[in-house]
Amino acid sequence: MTVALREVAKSFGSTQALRGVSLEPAAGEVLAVVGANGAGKSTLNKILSGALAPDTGEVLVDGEPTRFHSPLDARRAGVETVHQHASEWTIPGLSTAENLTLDRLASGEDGAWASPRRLLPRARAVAEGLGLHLSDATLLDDVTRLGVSERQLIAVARSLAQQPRLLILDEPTSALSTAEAERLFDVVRKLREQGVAILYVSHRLGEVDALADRVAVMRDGQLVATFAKPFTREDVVNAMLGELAEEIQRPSGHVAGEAIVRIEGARLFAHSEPFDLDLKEGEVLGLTGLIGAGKSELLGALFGLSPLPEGTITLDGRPIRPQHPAEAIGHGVHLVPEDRAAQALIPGWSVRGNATLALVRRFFTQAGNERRRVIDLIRDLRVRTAGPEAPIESLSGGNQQKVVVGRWLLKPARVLALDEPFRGVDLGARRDIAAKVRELSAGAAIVVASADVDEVLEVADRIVVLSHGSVVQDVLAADASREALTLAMNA
Amino acid sequence: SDEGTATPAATEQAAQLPEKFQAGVEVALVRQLASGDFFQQWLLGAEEQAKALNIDLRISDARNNNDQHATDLQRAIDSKPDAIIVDHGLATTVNPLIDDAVKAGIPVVVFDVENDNPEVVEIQQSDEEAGTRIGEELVKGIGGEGEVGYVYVPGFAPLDRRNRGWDEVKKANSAIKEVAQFGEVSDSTANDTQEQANAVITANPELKAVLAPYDEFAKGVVNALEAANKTDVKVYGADISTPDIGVMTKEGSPWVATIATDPANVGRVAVRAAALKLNGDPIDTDVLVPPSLITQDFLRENSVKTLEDLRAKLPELNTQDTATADWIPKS
Amino acid sequence: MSTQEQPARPIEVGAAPGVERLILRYGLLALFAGVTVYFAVTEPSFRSFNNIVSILQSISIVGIIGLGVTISMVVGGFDLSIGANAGFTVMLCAICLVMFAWPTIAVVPVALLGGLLIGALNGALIVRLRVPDLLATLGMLFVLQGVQLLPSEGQSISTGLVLDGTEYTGVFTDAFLYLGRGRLFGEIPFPIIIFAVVAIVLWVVMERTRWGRQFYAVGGNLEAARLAGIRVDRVRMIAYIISGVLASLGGIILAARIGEGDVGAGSPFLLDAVAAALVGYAVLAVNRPNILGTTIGAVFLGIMLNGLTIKNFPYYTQDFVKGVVLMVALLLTFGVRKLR
Amino acid sequence: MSTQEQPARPIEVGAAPGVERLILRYGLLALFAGVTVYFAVTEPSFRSFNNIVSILQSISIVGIIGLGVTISMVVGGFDLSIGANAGFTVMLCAICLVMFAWPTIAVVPVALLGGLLIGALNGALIVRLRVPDLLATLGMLFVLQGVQLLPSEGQSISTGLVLDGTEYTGVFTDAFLYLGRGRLFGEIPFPIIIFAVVAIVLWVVMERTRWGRQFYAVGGNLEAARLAGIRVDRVRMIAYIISGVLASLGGIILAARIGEGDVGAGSPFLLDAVAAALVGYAVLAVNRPNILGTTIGAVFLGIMLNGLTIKNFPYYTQDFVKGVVLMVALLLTFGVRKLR
Ligand SMILES: Nc1ncnc2c1ncn2[C@@H]1O[C@H](COP(=O)(O)OP(=O)(O)OP(=O)(O)O)[C@@H](O)[C@H]1O
Ligand SMILES: Nc1ncnc2c1ncn2[C@@H]1O[C@H](COP(=O)(O)OP(=O)(O)OP(=O)(O)O)[C@@H](O)[C@H]1O
Ligand SMILES: [Mg+2]
Ligand SMILES: [Mg+2]
Repeated sequence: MTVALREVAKSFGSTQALRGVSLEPAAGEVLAVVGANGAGKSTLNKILSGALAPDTGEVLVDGEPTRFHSPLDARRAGVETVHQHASEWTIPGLSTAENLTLDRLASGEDGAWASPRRLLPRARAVAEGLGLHLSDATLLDDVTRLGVSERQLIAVARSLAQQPRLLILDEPTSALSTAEAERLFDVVRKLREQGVAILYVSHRLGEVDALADRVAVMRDGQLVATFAKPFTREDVVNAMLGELAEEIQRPSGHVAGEAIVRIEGARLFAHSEPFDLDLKEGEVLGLTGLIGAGKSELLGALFGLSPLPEGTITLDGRPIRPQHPAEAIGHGVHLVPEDRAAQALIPGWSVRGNATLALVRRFFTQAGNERRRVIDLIRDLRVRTAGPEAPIESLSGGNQQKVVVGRWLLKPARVLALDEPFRGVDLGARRDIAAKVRELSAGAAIVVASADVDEVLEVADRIVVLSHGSVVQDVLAADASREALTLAMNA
Repeated sequence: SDEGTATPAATEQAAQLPEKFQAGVEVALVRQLASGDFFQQWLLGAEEQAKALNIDLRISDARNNNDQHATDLQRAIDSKPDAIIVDHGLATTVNPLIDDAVKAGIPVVVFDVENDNPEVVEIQQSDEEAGTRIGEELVKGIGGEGEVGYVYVPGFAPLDRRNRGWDEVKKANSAIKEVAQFGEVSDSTANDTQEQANAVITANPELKAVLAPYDEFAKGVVNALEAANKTDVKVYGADISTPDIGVMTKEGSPWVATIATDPANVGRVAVRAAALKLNGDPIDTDVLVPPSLITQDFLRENSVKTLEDLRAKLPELNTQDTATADWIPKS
Repeated sequence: MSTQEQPARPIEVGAAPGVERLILRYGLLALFAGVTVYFAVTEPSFRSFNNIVSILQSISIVGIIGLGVTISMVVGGFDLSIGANAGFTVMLCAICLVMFAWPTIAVVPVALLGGLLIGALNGALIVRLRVPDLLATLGMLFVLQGVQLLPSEGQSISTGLVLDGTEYTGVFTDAFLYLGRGRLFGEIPFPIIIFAVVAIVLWVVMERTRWGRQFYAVGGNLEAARLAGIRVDRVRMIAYIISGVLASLGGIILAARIGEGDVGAGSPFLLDAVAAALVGYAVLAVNRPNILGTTIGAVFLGIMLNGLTIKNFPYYTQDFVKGVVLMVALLLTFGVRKLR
Repeated sequence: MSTQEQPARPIEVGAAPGVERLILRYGLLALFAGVTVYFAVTEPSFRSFNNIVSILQSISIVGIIGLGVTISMVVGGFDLSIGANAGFTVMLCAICLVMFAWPTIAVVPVALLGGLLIGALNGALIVRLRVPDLLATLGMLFVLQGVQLLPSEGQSISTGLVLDGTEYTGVFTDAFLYLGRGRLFGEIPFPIIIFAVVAIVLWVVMERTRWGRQFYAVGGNLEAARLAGIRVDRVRMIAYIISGVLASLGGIILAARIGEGDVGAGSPFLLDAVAAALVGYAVLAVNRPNILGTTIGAVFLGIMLNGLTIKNFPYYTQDFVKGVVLMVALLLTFGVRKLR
């Protein structure tokens, strides 16, 4: 019982996303698929899961060429998928319980009746599979009430509950914090023991190290190498990028300038401990903490999204209290939001339109000037796209993220806050973005929020750990260790 | 209101009303449609006459929804009024219910509904006659020959009847060539008809006259002619209202004649007929309200500005002798 | 619908405590009930059995068509062709009965099949060719509005119709007329029964079965629904078919009510049906198309019309009163939520 | 609109090569052009200067109102009250002119202000109270439809109107009538000028300025627009205000065209204006509301009506032909895309 791909090719218009890929995830193994943004990983997943049909080549189920006409066919063959994009995880307008039982509602395996009362126990069972405990009120409420990470967990739980033969996880930890990711890994390992084949896509090589039995490396729509255990990170990165990406140059002897932003006596939540925090010129501040620790809340307060219940914020000595992002932007405070689909991208628009949305200053728009700047951006961040006029949907997830980040790189800022900017971004691009951000830090305060300790360690000069809405640690990156930070996060 | 305040005479006469009326009677007025000038004038007339007769008029309006019309009629029957007036309606929709009403002993008067029940008083403007007369006026007006346009939309009973009249005129006058037929009935009939008239005028430079036997049609055509600066096309219409008079008497207006009954008068006739019927007085089952021909010249000569003036200058509009009795206050 | 849009946020019932929660959930209903009680208390004839029946009767066609458009809204679409579809069905019935003199038993299935085909065509345009829903159903609206006029050259169709010298003598049979005019147990008009059955069946399907959930899932997020294994194209197709069939069912009853092929009889039902469905959004603070809401919406609009007529409000004040009541209802429901 | 929905996918023009690309982008336009050429060749009077002017004249009101609703669609909303707003404005003008005998110079600003207030009220309901757009504007539709009837008790308003014994003698002044009937340079009807100016200004604003970008961004993703620093509430408010003002501008011209306060004159413009806006979606394969598209849509619908009348098509075939042409256009545009 295997599902495999043979010589599969797929192109979108002039873009060749896959050029003849063969892949066979074996039962009882975790096969990691890595590759730069736009390498074709998600396309491969979508073909395996019946969401896309290959142009040429075939999908083999137990060696038999099979055509998946729809995701339903794939699921009948035992393939379960957690897709990459947040918009593909849950359905707004349906309750959390309905979202948890969506597959069963589609397949009818639980019978035709689906009253809320009937769904509750089933939904609870599905959630338990991933160790999620949800109250009845939450289960009955609209799923949009949940945060993006909780929605990712819902999608994962739903797939697990189907007892798949092949489980495809496309960046399943992109919205998760380290602790939740660990929990997922435990489940994945258990499934492996039960003989499930697992295809695991991630840009976090740490996860790959920890989980994978085999690593398939993709580049430009081709499988360029496969490594079985034991493999080294260098091999993988090398195969992935074609060269070893430069390490980020953190200026030795870190010297932070004046404080640009002073946050004093701030409470993030009504009952959290008050704290003080400075954001300094020339410094990249890493903000980490578990999900719900208040990272987004803090950035939101700076950006006028969620005023602090208590406390003051001063910018260059002047107190500010922005009530709307427009005000914050007026002060030179910019934010890259965490949920790109819901909060950043405008569907149907071109790369150019999306990238320059916040840039437009003149009354009359200037397509030519915009195009030039966007072309520069595409080059600098190595965005894989057909061009500035390509629809944003035609970009791979990581490349979309680059455009979102790029939107704020085009505009000079006094404070630049980036909330989970590396979500789905490959190693090389992460470093490109980090380098670019560091460049900007010359005249601005930069905050990078991430639930991933490694990311923070990699890009930040100073690291602040949040827990339960308050600062529990504030150290220079040079003095920080992964273990100490993780410990502080869970305090 | 437009047809003048209730005459003092009317109130004095109330004392001489039959007993039934002195105690007050209830008449249900079940209307297919209430919006629009014609219907509003009609109602004002009816209300005024009802007041003079001490009738409590219970009005429903189906908003041109014939299902609603049937439901309204059913409800009217259920509420057992002293009489029912059905104003417009599709024969097949309302007739079975009218039969029920008759069976239930309720006197019924219909206006502009084709009905064969001998117990039912049927009031009609003599539309066919109107069609013939205005048609003949047109023939006369253009010297018996030439190209004419015709505005007509089938499916509306009065228009269909007027069409029959015009058909006869056409048959009798072979030198009249109808080169275009158009029209549109909507909530904005005049405006929509105007758009079409524009096209027709452009397409037919030889046009001598347009027959538009409905005032909204006529207004649309007049506006189109005006917009196109065409002064040599005459318009013959039907119906009359204060705005219509304004349009007809305007300097250079192509609308030279119209054939009309006074809607308020028809409303009064309907209420009188109901009163007669419920009082047990004799009344013909078919009451025809004859139309009057109103020409532009007449309006101008008498400097008629409003419907009010017209009623004063052309008393025949108020057919006081139609469906009446001594005890009925004139209004 | 096809304009790009954030999903509407549901009214946040969960969070509001006590009284406010009640106002949110039942405020609109209470207002409706209040208006109804006012009519009932002040007008004895309003609360008579006959009148209640007559209210239900008067809204059954709007209700049935409104339920159809609700289904199309549930899957995130919109069917503009419902009124024209009903009007077309009226003419189709009249043609079959009068021009072909078919028996009722043949006419009804043909008419329903007509509605089904119209719905399927809408669905095919929208699902297969990806024509935006409003655009596709608008095109259908024009076509239907036009096509219904062709056979009789724009004339209404009733027994005795003369076309090109031929006189047609078929009649609206009693059996057919029963569909609109008959009464079950001598009391309850048949259209009410049909409306009730349709409403109950649809409510059960939409609220209590997995198919209903699938419809809502498709409306909530098409792509996520597809990836979860829901046959989204089929669901959308079926939604438009249901909409088409219900519109034609409404048209059949309408034909039986008016007893002839009345040109343009269906048009007013578009706005009325949509109004019922939209009022239904706010009922019970659901903020999405739903069967119970549409039903209540239709009944409420019927009560308003009836009550105002019984109170002998001049026709020109009725729209105003109706609008004001609706506005007050909206201010009440949404205003309370906002203040919180 | 408020039903939850996937954003419409843009027709992917970029990807299609050569001929197909041309068909996609210009197919619909070509079809429209073909129909127009057919009329022009077969009917000399169709192509006369006067007739062309008359076509433009006939669509200017629909066009102006349609542009308004387009703006509301651009921000992801929908304004159902446009027709009623125009009708209300007709009555408002008539009241001011006839009952108050105000001069034109006072009436026009008052009427526009009326439209502005209506739009602002719509906007406030939708933006502040978060009433779903269709629902809010439906309520407004009812209220306006009602309120316009109150002052004259349902009568049309023209010189000589008698109300409660008072006769009103104000007139539709020549200056006012000029707005609907006047001709610039003795040739070009004034409404065409207004329409053209409105269309050009809106096109420039929507397609070439920051504001337009912001409007489309709000319609594309409200939250993303907000986080990009766009004052989304303000933008949506302005969109409804524009829609209201344009509807009342259409109403003013309509009043001047018909020359009296004609009850219900505005209603048909809802469907017509929406139709123009929707046809505009498909034009140039943009698949979103756009100014040029709506303008072309309005002109096309006007050409169809005019051409068919000139060709003396019986009225009952006109809707049908219009529908079929629209359908063919849709099949052509979307069918080609699908085949690819
Ligand atoms: N719907 C589409 N239309 C056009 N091009 C597409 C589409 N989907 C993907 N592509 C292109 O196909 C290529 C592969 O995309 P894919 O999403 O598979 O990359 P990926 O490896 O998953 O990248 P990431 O790590 O960023 O998620 C990219 O160049 C992308 O732009
Ligand atoms: N102690 C608390 N009191 C009240 N609300 C809380 C508390 N902790 C968390 N929350 C809620 O949890 C939500 C998540 O917070 P926030 O988004 O700031 O977390 P985060 O650290 O950014 O996590 P993520 O990784 O999901 O972005 C907040 O919207 C807040 O309402
Ligand atoms: Mg991907
Ligand atoms: Mg966060």
